[in-house]
Amino acid sequence: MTQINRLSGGQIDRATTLNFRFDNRSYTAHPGDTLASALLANGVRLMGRSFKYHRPRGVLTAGSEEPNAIVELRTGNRQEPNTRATTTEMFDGLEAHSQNRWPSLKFDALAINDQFSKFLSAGFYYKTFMWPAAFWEKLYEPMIRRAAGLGSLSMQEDPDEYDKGFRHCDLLIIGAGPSGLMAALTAGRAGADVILADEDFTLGGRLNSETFSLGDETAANWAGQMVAELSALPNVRLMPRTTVIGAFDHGIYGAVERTGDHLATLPAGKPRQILWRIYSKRALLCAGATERPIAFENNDRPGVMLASALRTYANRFASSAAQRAAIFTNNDDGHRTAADLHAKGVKIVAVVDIRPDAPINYEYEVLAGAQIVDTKGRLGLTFAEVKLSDGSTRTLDCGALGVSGGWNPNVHLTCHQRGRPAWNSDLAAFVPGADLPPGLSVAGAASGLMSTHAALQSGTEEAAQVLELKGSLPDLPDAEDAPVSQTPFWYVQGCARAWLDQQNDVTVKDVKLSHQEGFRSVEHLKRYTTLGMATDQGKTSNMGGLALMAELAGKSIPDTGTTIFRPPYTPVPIGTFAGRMKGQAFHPTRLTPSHYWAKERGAVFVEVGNWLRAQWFPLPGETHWRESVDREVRQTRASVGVCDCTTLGKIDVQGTDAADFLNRIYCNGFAKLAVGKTRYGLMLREDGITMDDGTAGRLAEDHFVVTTTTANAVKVYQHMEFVRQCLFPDMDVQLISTTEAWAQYAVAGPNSRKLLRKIVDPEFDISNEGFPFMACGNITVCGGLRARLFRISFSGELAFEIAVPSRYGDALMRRLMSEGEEFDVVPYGTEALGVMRIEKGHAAGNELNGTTTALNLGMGRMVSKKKDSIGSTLSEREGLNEDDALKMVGIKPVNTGDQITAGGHLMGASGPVDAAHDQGYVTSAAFSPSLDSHIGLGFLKSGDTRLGEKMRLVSPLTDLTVEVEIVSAHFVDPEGERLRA
Amino acid sequence: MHDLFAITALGGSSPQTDRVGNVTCTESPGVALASVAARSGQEPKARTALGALIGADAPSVGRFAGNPVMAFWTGPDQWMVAAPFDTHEELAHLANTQLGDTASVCEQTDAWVRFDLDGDDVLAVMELLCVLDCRKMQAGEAARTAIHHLGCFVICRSSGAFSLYGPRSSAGSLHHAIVAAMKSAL
Amino acid sequence: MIINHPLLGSRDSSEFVYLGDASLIDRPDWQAEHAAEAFYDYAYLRDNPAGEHRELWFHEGGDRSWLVVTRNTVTHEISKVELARDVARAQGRSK
Amino acid sequence: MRYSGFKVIKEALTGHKGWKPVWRDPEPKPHYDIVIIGGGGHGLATAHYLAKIYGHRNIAVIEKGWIGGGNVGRNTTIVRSNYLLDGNEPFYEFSLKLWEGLEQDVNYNAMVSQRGIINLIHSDAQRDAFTRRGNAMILNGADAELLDAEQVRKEYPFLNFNDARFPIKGGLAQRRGGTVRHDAVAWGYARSADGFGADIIQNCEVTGFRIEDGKCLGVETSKGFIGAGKVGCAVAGNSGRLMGMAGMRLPIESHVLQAFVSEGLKPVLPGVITFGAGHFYVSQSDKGGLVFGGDLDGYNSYAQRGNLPVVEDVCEGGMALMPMIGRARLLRMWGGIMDMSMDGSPIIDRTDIDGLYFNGGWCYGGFKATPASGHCFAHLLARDEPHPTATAYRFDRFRTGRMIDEKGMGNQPNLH
Repeated sequence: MTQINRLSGGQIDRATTLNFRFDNRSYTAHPGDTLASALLANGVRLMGRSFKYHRPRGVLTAGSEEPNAIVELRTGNRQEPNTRATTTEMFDGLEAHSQNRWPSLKFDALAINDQFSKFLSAGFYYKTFMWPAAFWEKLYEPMIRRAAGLGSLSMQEDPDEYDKGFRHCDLLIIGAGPSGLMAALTAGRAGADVILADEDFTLGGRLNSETFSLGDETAANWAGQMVAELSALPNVRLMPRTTVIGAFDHGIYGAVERTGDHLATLPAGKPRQILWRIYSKRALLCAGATERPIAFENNDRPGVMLASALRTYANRFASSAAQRAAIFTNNDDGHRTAADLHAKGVKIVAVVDIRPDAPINYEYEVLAGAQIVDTKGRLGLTFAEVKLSDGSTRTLDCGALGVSGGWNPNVHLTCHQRGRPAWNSDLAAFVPGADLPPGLSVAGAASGLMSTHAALQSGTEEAAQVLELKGSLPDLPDAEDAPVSQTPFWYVQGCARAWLDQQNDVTVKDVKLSHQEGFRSVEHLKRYTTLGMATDQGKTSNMGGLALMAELAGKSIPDTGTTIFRPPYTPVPIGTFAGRMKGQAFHPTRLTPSHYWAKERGAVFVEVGNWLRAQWFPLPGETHWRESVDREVRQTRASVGVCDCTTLGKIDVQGTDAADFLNRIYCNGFAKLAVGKTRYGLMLREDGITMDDGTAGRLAEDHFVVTTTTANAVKVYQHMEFVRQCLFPDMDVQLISTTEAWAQYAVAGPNSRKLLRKIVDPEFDISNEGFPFMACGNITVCGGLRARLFRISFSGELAFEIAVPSRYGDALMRRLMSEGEEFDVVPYGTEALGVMRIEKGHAAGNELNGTTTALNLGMGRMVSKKKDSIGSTLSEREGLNEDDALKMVGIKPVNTGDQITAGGHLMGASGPVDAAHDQGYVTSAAFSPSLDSHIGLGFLKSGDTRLGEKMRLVSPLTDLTVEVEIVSAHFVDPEGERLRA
Repeated sequence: MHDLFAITALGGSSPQTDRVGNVTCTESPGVALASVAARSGQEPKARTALGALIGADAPSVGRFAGNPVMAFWTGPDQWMVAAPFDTHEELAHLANTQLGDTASVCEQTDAWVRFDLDGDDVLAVMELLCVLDCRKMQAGEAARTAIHHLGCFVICRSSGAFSLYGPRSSAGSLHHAIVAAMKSAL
Repeated sequence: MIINHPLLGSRDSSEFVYLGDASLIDRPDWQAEHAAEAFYDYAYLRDNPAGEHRELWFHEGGDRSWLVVTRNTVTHEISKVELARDVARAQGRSK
Repeated sequence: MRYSGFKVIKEALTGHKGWKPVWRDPEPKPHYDIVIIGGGGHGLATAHYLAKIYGHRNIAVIEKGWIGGGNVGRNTTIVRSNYLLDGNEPFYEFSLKLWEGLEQDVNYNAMVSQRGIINLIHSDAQRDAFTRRGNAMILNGADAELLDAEQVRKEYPFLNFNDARFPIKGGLAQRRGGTVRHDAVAWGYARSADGFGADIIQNCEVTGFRIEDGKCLGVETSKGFIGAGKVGCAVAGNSGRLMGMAGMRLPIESHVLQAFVSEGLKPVLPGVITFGAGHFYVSQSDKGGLVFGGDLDGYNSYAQRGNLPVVEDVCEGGMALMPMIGRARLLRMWGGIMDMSMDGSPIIDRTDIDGLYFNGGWCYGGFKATPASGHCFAHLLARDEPHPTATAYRFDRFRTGRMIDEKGMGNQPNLH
């Protein structure tokens, strides 16, 4: 197909022809085109369908404010719904499809909605679909859901990469039109660190769309020269294809750079887009203005466009919606479009100007004091009907109709911190208000200065002012300086189906109904009619709706107010906000020192927070994880096992007040702990609930090593720093985390000492007498490597924890395995670790769930009343010390073989099973190879006095009821003889 | 002498090097580290003793100093001392001896993995990694910040040369982030 | 947000962890006559002002200092940042 | 005026001339039996139930802006009753039952959509905790279902089952959970309350309480003094500000919670999904937008807007969970003020001031509670005793140590 509506000139590269497809038809275009400009050039006006009535939609604008020409771009797993054709940069091989239509764009079955539009008035769905009640979810809602929505996702994983980055500058300039370019030049020449960002792929803003001159140059050439000079300044960074999406606190701006969207395929490793956080000392908004339409009957047909967009397509993109065009305007700018189109050879059928004193033109007809009252054309504009000043009507034969209702400054970013814009009655538009985000200034059309000269001047002056520049400023080129005064004209009287929000199909009559029903606040109007809630967020529609509501309510526009401008300025792919943090990179992965060895051994790994830990080590022939875990437990209890417990938090506590400090941190006493000894410690939150538990070993009078649970390592460190810095600032105590510095392994089982004897250097006595239960100390291993040894036990066996610098952890594990062969040493994972601690009745994460107290855990007496410790006072509250308080117990099935379910609830042996009779719950459960039975730990009301009682364990969720016996939580070696052996 | 073999944080027997464009990322296991935190009331003495250890004034906020034993500031009256591993594996012991009871010293050698980033375009990589204004960082500056959710020290050795210290257990994740940023930016 | 650290200068708030009202520094005396009531008040009741708020932030991703930040909860404007340790000492806290 | 399909058709054929304002716009009377401060979901629901269940007619709801402009108009529309603790579960189940009959109760289609909600499980410990919770739900008469990974995959094949950092190991589903069109809840209750004669007074800001001899006599407002037999406060994030006028300090902090919506998309998500290993939950509105959110920004705020780190955090969660949404565009972000209580659970109680009642501390769970909150607050206001499902929501629970802490985070509101 040829480019029948391609005009002369423009900023496109005719030397290169690009091929693209729209709805499976092939077309050609040139570099510099957008998808919209190329479709227009190829004679395609119909590009989409509206949301509710499925009305045919063409292009309305030439920028990111586009509500209508939105398509599904690309195919397969790169399909990108709701993409604006107006900002989609053309590349060879581009493929796009129209959306929200079936079976085709031209014949859309749901266009039937348009015929029933009177039944589908604003908010009709709130008043019906209520009977019969069940039908809403079975029938009505599925119907509505299917019909709603615009484009579709591929349902496949997005294959592209996204990046995030951080940039800093003295001055961020948002928008590279005349004011932005001059501001950048002023600041750049003065040596400031400047970032100039613009959403377009060609910098220059409106200058690229205009035919007037700046000095001796055409506007576009002048812009090009400015860009060239700015590019040469090392302190100025130009960021084209970059939308500043939001103004966040303290001068931080979000910006999205589209680094790959204009490419057919991304080079390997390159991102599709980058989310920049720009840290600016000052920022200058030079975002320009957006033209606004006028509402009239059937003003939504493809071919009806903003006049400035028609001009942009003609001047910049050398394309037109049709060969015959009309203009409908209430201001002089509309005439500029007519003149430019005329100069490009487009036939101007008429300029319809509502003003009786419209300027006269001799090259084409100007209908002064006239209005467009209706249009025709099923899939695109064919005729426009004009009501002339004398009341007669006339039909204009045209395929394009440019509408100009004046301009709205793009104030969005000025309102991102809840500031409100101010009404300017000369412009009949909102301009930036007084309460801008701190550090933000505004120049050019965004500030309401509409002429080119004023924009250039304010760009220079604002930049100079915010940077406090002294001395001479860059000269300004001569530029048009036409005074701008807009007489507001929002809609043609007497119309009903005149569109305000073209995407969401909100018409003048919907706003009237909203008013009639009392939805008069702008927020109610928006929410009731959906005005401004479409993908363009009402950039071309809100103002019209607001003006109409003000008129209906008999209030002024500023008294009626605006809805709130929210980021992002234009929609941003969710993938861009996520950056690289997805898939395996979602969170960092922490590997234990024995990880590579465990992998070689075929370990199965499990995520524990960010750690990957070996869960069990299957042997050939083992088909079920239980086989592996049972073996690991049995072998450890029978001989010796080794487990990597590096993940436990380790905090080094030093200082002359270290012991006193721990006395405050732990509810039990630490002041009298001897050097070379370790003690179990229970840490409470200030509210008296258990925060964490662990051990503290005293390596010297003024030196402790504290361990925390894996899960709470970070939280406990923060808490300790809080206590140190904020509560007891004069304590001489220093803290540092050493979790990662040491590879720490539990060596457990009756033969653990024998195994360690082969590792620990001979000068260290590790006999029961020389190194008794709870001893700790610095030692050396394997011929002199510094190490730490703790005689502590989580498994209940004779056990040690040995630590060496992490880089030697891999080698130490291999050594333990080889030296342990004679004892049949077994590596064990977190499952066996868990089984053994349940057998021993040690509380862990499932029991320390943030609601349990020391009393619940059976450690109530540990809370010392003789000293001040965090949480001790509030732990005494009555509600935490009731007679029937939950106590930790062991749970065993009455019938061997029955399973215990963690999360099951405990009910009396008989009686009802319901919440009112709930007496406790099971926190942890496992199969105990040592007892050859399932066992569990749990909390039971007055549990400590109910040992031996038979109860029911119920789990209706998993359809289970088991008869259980309440027993002591210490299933294995309750007297603790083994660990002291 | 003990006979345990060390592996690098990335799990190799020798350090890993990656190059994209003109930027090189080198895993640098050859550094010993120890933290030094002045005891309450001993701050001036601790600074003097630290100065003696590194042969320079104890670095002030956000700075590093000293060679071959160097120190960088990590917090109020707190520093990290670094030295070549081959000659100073027992750095913590040395520091402890020299600082005596003026400061608390803790071995940190294997708490960290170090990556050295060198090359003309290194700033383009750094701006994808961390929020610090690395363009403004001068030789001799040190800062702690977050890189891909990991708390890291960033040391500016010279304008085109940075060292990153990240948590050793996450060396692989940090390395992945650095190399991805290199491929993206270069 | 940006927190102007008294030692380090401007730092991104994402390097910090937030705790809450700086009144958490004023931990009551455990042996005082109405200690239970005082601790209840300390732990649970808040002024929760719409306006200037003194609050505790921990520089987790930085120098590990606790800071007292004076910030407006309506505008988010930060007017003062102090080391919490200095504040605590100034309020008479010691060992 | 009764709404129905028939009425809609009749109006359509007669040019929609007959529709009346959904609520009147009255000036305040000098005195009401009961004044409710706060024209949000909870306040309007309170008025509806006070009128319909407890027979009160001389009541008013006063609102400083436009009704439904607070959290009921800016939440992520999810309703569910998947709570664990005794103090909570009966209340939220009561609420879910009221949702199920809402449209017929108020004759307004708020589009209650029981499309189901699933909380995903990523570890054994999480499964244990969800099992306990699911059992608590069933024991309290609610529905719950434990799914294994395969069942989750069957229902949600587009979740990341390939290279997830935290693999999905199952889920706890509540089929009766779902979504409700949030604005319509406010409008529906307003219309119903108005129909019973309650005055809904917009643009009327409370500037103080008139309290004499320990008794609250009414409120000072921007429209003058309004006398009241009883005053009920239901102002969510502004609780601290308002109760401060009565000289009260609360166990509440106000925090910002952001929420997000994508551009409209053809249906992709059947129900509500909550990620268990990141800060992300999502559903799809009837209009097609993905409505999603995550964690609090974490600092005290009344600004109703947040910052980028949390936006990124939430989207990272989204991409980790369902990488198919990468090319869907985030259209709008906003923030609400959450009245975060010290244990994450609400308060519906009398105050120490006679005649002054409080309803707040809803954290970010206020929307789903709207009907029960209104019902229970109405009960308290009408009968001066707590509703049976809300007996635990008392101020004194912090003093006595009877916290209702679902997440086990203690007295740090931003962690709940």
